[in-house]
Amino acid sequence: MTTPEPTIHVRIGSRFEDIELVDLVAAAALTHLGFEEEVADKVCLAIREAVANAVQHGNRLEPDKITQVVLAIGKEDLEIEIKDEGGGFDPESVPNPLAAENLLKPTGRGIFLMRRFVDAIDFEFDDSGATVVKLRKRIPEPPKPSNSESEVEI
Amino acid sequence: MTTPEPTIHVRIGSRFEDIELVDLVAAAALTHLGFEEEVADKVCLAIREAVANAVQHGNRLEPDKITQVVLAIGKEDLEIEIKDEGGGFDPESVPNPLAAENLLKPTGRGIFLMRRFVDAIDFEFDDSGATVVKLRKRIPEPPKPSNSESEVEI
Amino acid sequence: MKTSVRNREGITIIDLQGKITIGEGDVMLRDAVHEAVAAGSSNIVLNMKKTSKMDSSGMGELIAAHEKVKASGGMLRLLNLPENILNVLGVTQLITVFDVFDDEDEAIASFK
Amino acid sequence: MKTSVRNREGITIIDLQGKITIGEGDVMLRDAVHEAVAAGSSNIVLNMKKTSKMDSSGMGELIAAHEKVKASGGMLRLLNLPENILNVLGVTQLITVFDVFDDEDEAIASFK
Ligand SMILES: Nc1ncnc2c1ncn2[C@@H]1O[C@H](COP(=O)(O)OP(=O)(O)O)[C@@H](O)[C@H]1O
Ligand SMILES: Nc1ncnc2c1ncn2[C@@H]1O[C@H](COP(=O)(O)OP(=O)(O)O)[C@@H](O)[C@H]1O
Repeated sequence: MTTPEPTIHVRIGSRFEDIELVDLVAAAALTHLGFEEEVADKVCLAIREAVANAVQHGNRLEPDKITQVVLAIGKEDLEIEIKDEGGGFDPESVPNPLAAENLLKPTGRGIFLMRRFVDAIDFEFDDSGATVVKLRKRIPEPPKPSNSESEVEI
Repeated sequence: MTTPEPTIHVRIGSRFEDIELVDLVAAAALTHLGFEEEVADKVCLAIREAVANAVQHGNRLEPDKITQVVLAIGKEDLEIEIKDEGGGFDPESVPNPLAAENLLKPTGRGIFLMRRFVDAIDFEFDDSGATVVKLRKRIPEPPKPSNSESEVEI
Repeated sequence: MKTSVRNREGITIIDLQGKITIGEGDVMLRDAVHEAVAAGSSNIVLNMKKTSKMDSSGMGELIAAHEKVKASGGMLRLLNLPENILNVLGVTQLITVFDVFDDEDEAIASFK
Repeated sequence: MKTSVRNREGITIIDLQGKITIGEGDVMLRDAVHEAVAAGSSNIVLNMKKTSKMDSSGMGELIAAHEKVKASGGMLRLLNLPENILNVLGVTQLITVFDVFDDEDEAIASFK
């Protein structure tokens, strides 16, 4: 038997202010894992975009619908799952926000930012059609906690 | 139906470094809830002590044993549960660390600190004898997220 | 998020402080720009020196602000973009849409 | 946690930086004090100016350090306690056990 990998499971309603909670918790986990601030900011933005989509498009801001976020700290990778209770969608049909005709559109950059800021992204749709977004990001080496620095001089 | 209350569930193995993860995640939640830094530090210390006991005394640092921490954000209170897979203990028989004969003892201050730094504490023991420590702390008013400050001048 | 508005040489400068993110900061950015335009400002500088983060909703409102100001016959300038925001505007190529300045005097002078 | 050791007028000053908490910081505090005593230091100042937090394990090691130094015929002083650490030492009444200083010169002079 090996030591179980730490996981953080955040369960929120479908309110905008709960997105902030997920962002802060994810930032805490990334700090613990030794991510540099600049990288942590990008991963947090990817998570934030996925949660915003779950809350907004998946759960359509219906107050009783749940958004769940799981952060699983693996040996090499941080795996993040964002799950809603919505009706799913077709990720293939999302237009490219860099195309000239889309550049000035006010929306449509969330999934693009996710793709850019994590190492892997996958969309799954469960039996009810609800969306599970899976993000993966390599944990920096050495994967030690933030208080591991040491220097003893006598 | 009302909006479900946000909950954060952290599941760790029984390693000291995982205590740090719980501390950072709890601090993030307390920041989000608008706790002042000084109060947040105290609540985090109470949580840290309970987790350290779960890891050390409950799970005896056995790598495959799980410690679980749930932070449930209620309307008025933050409820925190810390659960281990140990054999339980008798909280009544824990000596008072302020007594003269205990003042210089190197251990025995954890539960005392928990009692001092939260509003309510309760110990429960499930069928297997494992310990569930329940801590409760009033959420400061107004219970708004940290980014709620606003000031518009035209 | 916190917005405050000041005037320099007929140019409206909106100082933004905090998060321009979904549900609050984005709405406050929109409101501040709309109110400034309604109050007759045509040329606007958004000073983002104290902006801590921006998500795709914030970017959307930034574009909307740009369009709104243009429609009113004025111009929008961005001032003092922090590194992380420069980065997301770069990745999304929105940086090509905006006139960006590091110096308030230069931003003001650019309207002349 | 990070410890570094310096000497002033025959007194050993151990500067502690970071968290004196279970599993790492507590062990490093213990090791630093043991090594200093083994190297012949009898009078020791723990400078906690940059100590960010302390839990009950850290307090336990602080008491152990106190006892260890006393047993070697010396004295231990605490210097520059941050507010939060003063607070937990106050709540547990450990503050009554230690000699606490705000000024390094005074801490050094106290051994004379
Ligand atoms: N969880 C989801 N459930 C349903 N539809 C979604 C979900 N996530 C994304 N979408 C769809 O994909 C589109 C593109 O998403 P995105 O790139 O994040 O941009 P935006 O959210 O600004 O529209 C959305 O407009 C929406 O139609
Ligand atoms: N989760 C737990 N499982 C089993 N025993 C526990 C648990 N928590 C506390 N105890 C018992 O209560 C005692 C007092 O705990 P505490 O006040 O935290 O001080 P310390 O951990 O320093 O001994 C412990 O020494 C241990 O015997």
